[in-house]
Amino acid sequence: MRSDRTLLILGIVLLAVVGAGPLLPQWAMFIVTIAIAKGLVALALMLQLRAGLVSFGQALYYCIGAYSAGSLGRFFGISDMLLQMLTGCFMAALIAYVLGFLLARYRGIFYGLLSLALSMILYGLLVKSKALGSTDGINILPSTVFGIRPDQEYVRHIVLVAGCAVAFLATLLVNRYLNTPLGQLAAAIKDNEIRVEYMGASVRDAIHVKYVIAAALSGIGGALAATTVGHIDPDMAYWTTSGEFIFITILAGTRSVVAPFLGALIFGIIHTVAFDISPNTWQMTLGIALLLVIVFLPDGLWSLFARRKVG
Amino acid sequence: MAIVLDARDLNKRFGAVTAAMNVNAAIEQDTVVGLIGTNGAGKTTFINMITGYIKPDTGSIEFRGRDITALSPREITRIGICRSFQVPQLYSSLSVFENMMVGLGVVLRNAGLGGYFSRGRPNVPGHDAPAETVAERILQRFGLSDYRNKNAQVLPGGVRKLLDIALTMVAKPAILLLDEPTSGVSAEEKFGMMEMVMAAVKAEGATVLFVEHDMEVVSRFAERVLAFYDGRIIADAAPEIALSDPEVKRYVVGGELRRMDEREGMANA
Amino acid sequence: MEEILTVIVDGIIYSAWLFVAAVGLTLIYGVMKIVNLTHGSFYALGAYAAASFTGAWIARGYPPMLSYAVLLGSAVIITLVFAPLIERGILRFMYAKDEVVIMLITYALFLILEDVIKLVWGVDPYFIAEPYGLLGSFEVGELTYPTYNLILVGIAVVSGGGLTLLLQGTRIGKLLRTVIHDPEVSRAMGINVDRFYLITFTFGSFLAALGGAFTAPTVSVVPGLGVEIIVLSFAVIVIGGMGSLPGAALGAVIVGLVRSAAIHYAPAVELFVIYFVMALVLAFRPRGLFSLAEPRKI
Amino acid sequence: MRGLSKLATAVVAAFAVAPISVLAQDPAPVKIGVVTFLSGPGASPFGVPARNAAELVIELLNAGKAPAPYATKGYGGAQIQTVIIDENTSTTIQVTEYRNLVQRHNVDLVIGYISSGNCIAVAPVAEELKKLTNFFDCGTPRIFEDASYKYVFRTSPTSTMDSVGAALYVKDAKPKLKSIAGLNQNYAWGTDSWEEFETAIKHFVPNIEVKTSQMPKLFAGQYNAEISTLLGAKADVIHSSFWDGDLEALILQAAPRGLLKKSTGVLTTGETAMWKLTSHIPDGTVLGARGPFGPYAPKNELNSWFDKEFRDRYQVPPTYPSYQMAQAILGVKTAWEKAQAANGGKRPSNEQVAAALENSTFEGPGGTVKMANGKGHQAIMETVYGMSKVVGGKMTVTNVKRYPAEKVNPPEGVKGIDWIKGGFKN
Repeated sequence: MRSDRTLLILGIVLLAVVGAGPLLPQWAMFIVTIAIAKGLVALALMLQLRAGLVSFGQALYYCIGAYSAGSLGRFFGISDMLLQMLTGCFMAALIAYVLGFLLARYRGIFYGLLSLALSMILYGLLVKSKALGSTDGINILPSTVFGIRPDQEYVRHIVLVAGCAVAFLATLLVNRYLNTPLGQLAAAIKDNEIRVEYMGASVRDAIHVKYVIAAALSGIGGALAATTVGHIDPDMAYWTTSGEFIFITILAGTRSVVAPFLGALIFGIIHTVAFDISPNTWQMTLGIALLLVIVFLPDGLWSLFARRKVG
Repeated sequence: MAIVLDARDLNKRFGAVTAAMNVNAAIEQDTVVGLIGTNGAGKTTFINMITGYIKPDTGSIEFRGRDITALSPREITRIGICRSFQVPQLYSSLSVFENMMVGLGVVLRNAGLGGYFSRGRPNVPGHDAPAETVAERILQRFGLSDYRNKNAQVLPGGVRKLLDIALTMVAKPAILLLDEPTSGVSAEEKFGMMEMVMAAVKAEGATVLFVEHDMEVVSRFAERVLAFYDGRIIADAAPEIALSDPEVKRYVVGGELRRMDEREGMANA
Repeated sequence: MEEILTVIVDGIIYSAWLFVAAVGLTLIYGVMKIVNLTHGSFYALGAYAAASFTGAWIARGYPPMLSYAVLLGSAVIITLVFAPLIERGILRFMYAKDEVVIMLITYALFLILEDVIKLVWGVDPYFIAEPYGLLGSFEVGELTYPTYNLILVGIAVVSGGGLTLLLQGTRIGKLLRTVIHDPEVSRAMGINVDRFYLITFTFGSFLAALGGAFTAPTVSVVPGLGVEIIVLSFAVIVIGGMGSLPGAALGAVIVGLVRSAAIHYAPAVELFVIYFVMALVLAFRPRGLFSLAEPRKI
Repeated sequence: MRGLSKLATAVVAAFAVAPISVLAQDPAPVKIGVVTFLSGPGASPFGVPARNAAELVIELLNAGKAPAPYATKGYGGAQIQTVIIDENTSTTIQVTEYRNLVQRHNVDLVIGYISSGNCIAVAPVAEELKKLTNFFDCGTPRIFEDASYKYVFRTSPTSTMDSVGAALYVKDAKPKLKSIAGLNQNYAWGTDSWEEFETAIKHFVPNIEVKTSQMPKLFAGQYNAEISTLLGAKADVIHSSFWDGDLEALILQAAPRGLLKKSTGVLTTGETAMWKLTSHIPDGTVLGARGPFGPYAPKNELNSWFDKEFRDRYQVPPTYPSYQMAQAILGVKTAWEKAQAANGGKRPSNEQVAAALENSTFEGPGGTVKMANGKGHQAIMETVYGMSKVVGGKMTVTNVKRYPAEKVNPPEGVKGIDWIKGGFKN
């Protein structure tokens, strides 16, 4: 029944965003869309976090998603954002499937650091690739939906709605997965791998699956961010980007699949606010905000919205 | 009776230590076998070899005529050999009920019933009832219903042991290996606990091997005793015979008595 | 031949610098299991403090030869100002939390310190090149190197050797190792674990500050100095095996030599060679080169 | 909970910003969004000098204290206000903040961006939001070579000019040039600069030998190994487009090893470091200022005014980022007032200002700026190089050579690198 409530919340959020969209100023729509993109990556981190795994390199798949979308436009002239997100999702999942065989053997800090190394290697490769604009990155074609280029007035809203719809769908699927026996192994794996094996389940396979799903989500996020921002660059794979995602995930809490999106939105707002109230010391503002959340809301912002779990 | 588990000439060395030497044991269907011996005599090693946690250097293990020596713990569990642990292995962040449900989920999944697209509440194979019902039933048999929603990490020692054993039942094991089911349980509770466990196990119908230090418990519940010493089996017979065997007396029971005195001593101290 | 020699010398110099920069990180992780991102902040703080104090020292016309002592002193002072404050003031309340959460806390502190530095020192660069040139230079083949580089090598050897002796040889070391092995039991044994944590954190941070202080004369001390060092140090100690001193040393040497070889023979790949080595090592030694074997679970 | 309440107050503060800043003034003030590095490694060499210049020039303009032709107060009599944003973040956040500037702070125009990546990313957004945007520093030629814009301008020359100018100067100053080597940061600016310089010098000195091209990681800070390789290479000339802390670290680490004595250094952005590191730069090092700025600025009233005011306020001489910022503000002022005049004295629209700025020519502290390239959106200027010479402990530049704009900038519609490869055909 917990899942039903999640769906309900999700549905309301979706309707709210789609409905309120036109009322929002464009800059706000933009922030929300970016929040959804980053929220998808945070959701990916949450999946791994539930199994006790923290990736310091999730930006790898965020970046792969973004560059898949970008290449689609640059080399094939395809600017349909849904197609871009699909490609981003697929490419990320594909690469994650391969790397997963390696990563699934790792736990704790080493899982995090190996993924960090991998994302930094991608960063290096992109910096060296002139065709993709090196560090300056490349602009990607203005988004279209089903081949139609929305009018300037509405494009933000269209992108927002499309992004929402995809994110909504993805989250539903993830939520369903979390309620399958495999999904529910997460906590078990975190608690006691030996017992999991002695119950006849393969920890490695379970983690591999999680890893691929996480990558797919991040890929979608990256593609969405790319088509929203209209520009991609290697920094999307840099370790600080991964750090930002972990920031968001912890900020949000891992209780609900909705939390990451909330976290991403609030992160975006904090960032903008920090820029406004202290352009010269926004990092400090950001740091303090993070400290306050960790100290006063140990279960993340979500705990403001959900009752404490029993037991 | 039919042999379900056949261990032949198992040998295992850890460096200088001999953990198993020419261990031979054929276990018949539906018997209850007690494994005795002082610490380091090779009981747990024997169990670890059967469940694939340790591979023997030489020798083979057959389950219903199938060689399982090379299989992983996971595969061995899947074919119906389950074990409990000296130190309970629980999902400490989950409630007792959730612990059961995770296990049942795995069973469903291995049976191809818990996949991403499977709908509804299918019956758990071997239990012919939906997971929730099975969980409740097993918890009830082990007297754990009252703890249903408690987090595993806050459970008292005895209850942890019970849950650890209850978790092995979800897969409907053909062979159940209990590694010191009553360790850490006070002398008074021991019998009650074993009664309950054995009743539950019998209800589910399984061959049982259990490691036990308390000879009274052994003679009360075991139909057959394997006495280990220094990696070898020095006696393999019915309890009354095995326990009166002079070698066993010298190397095992005596040791046990001493050990128990010590334990009492510690308890009083 | 000539060139190989150069590669080695360059490699050693860079390794020494890396080791000094990274060893504190591995110490803190080894003892406290904290992935400490403020390490970068302390590196930067050390550099800034050194720049200010040594700058003043030189400007006042005091004996320049003593400026090395001033570099050292500034590292000590700045660490004593910030490290205990952070450990006692914030971190110690967090030890109960997840490794990741603690790491995030240090990330937050890192962000804050970045701006603290900016507020204290502004954004203009500081230069204190005097100590760099002061000792003249030595020749390798036909190449000249500032003798100053040998100081870094010296510091690396001393700090590495010193720590090893401390851990292996002394009573404190023994106690510390028990703390590493099991903080709870150590507490029960009446060891003052909190004090050990405070000392470890302070000393580890001091090593970072020391690295910064002795790098200051060779660079321009500017904002953002501490960012790059973090992930670099991580690469080093991960390759070696987190929490292992010899590991950190080996990691530094490997990275140093590989990098300098890359620069001499394949300049273009220098950018990601370090992470490549890191990934490679982890792929074959999942816990780093000097990893401790995992304990048997049942 | 406290975390939340803090958040709440902060949010309120943020969204209060817009109303507050619209003060009742007559005529309504012109609001300029200024984006530059306030933190990180880009702050000290570029960001902060540029911000200082912006604050100084805007204050003087508002007070009407600038010399002709900029004597009128503010922009066409309207006071200038600024919203300053830190550029030191990911591109995603930069685009977000740009949208905030335009749509929340409702700025009238945006002047800023040092990072080429940010320029490339922001340009199409500016176009989407129809907001006049002037890039004051970023060097990449790609912006107007890969696309054309209506609202986007750059009143500073591209990196092509720096590289070609450097090559020309080396050719003139080193008749017996045999070999070169490169030391550039491993990212777009560094690799592009090297490619342009290498191609150009190969054209001027056909059988020149390229000893090595070092590409250390951006902000690596430790260059012993690179310096060793370069010492070993024994090239006549070492080209480096290093900037910021990297440039300074390089100079500091090269000095005791005599690198720049053994080989002549060509530091295309050397001017930002020349005052700070006077004693470490050997005489005869070629220093660039990305145009006729700082020591290379022409002797005219505008320059002496700017130079004096800047020194008086900040006690340091203005470096090229300061010049470029001043130039960007004055360029827009010229266009703004031209458009206002054409608009019958009424406040001009962004479109009108853009139209006026297109293909315009104006005077900055660095001399004449022609918006000649990129369909009239990209500035070209003369460029200047010289050699360092320390006289009585003071840094000066000797045998300064000036190259007219047309000689160092590609003709309209031709890509810089193609122009160089094609042998500079106009």
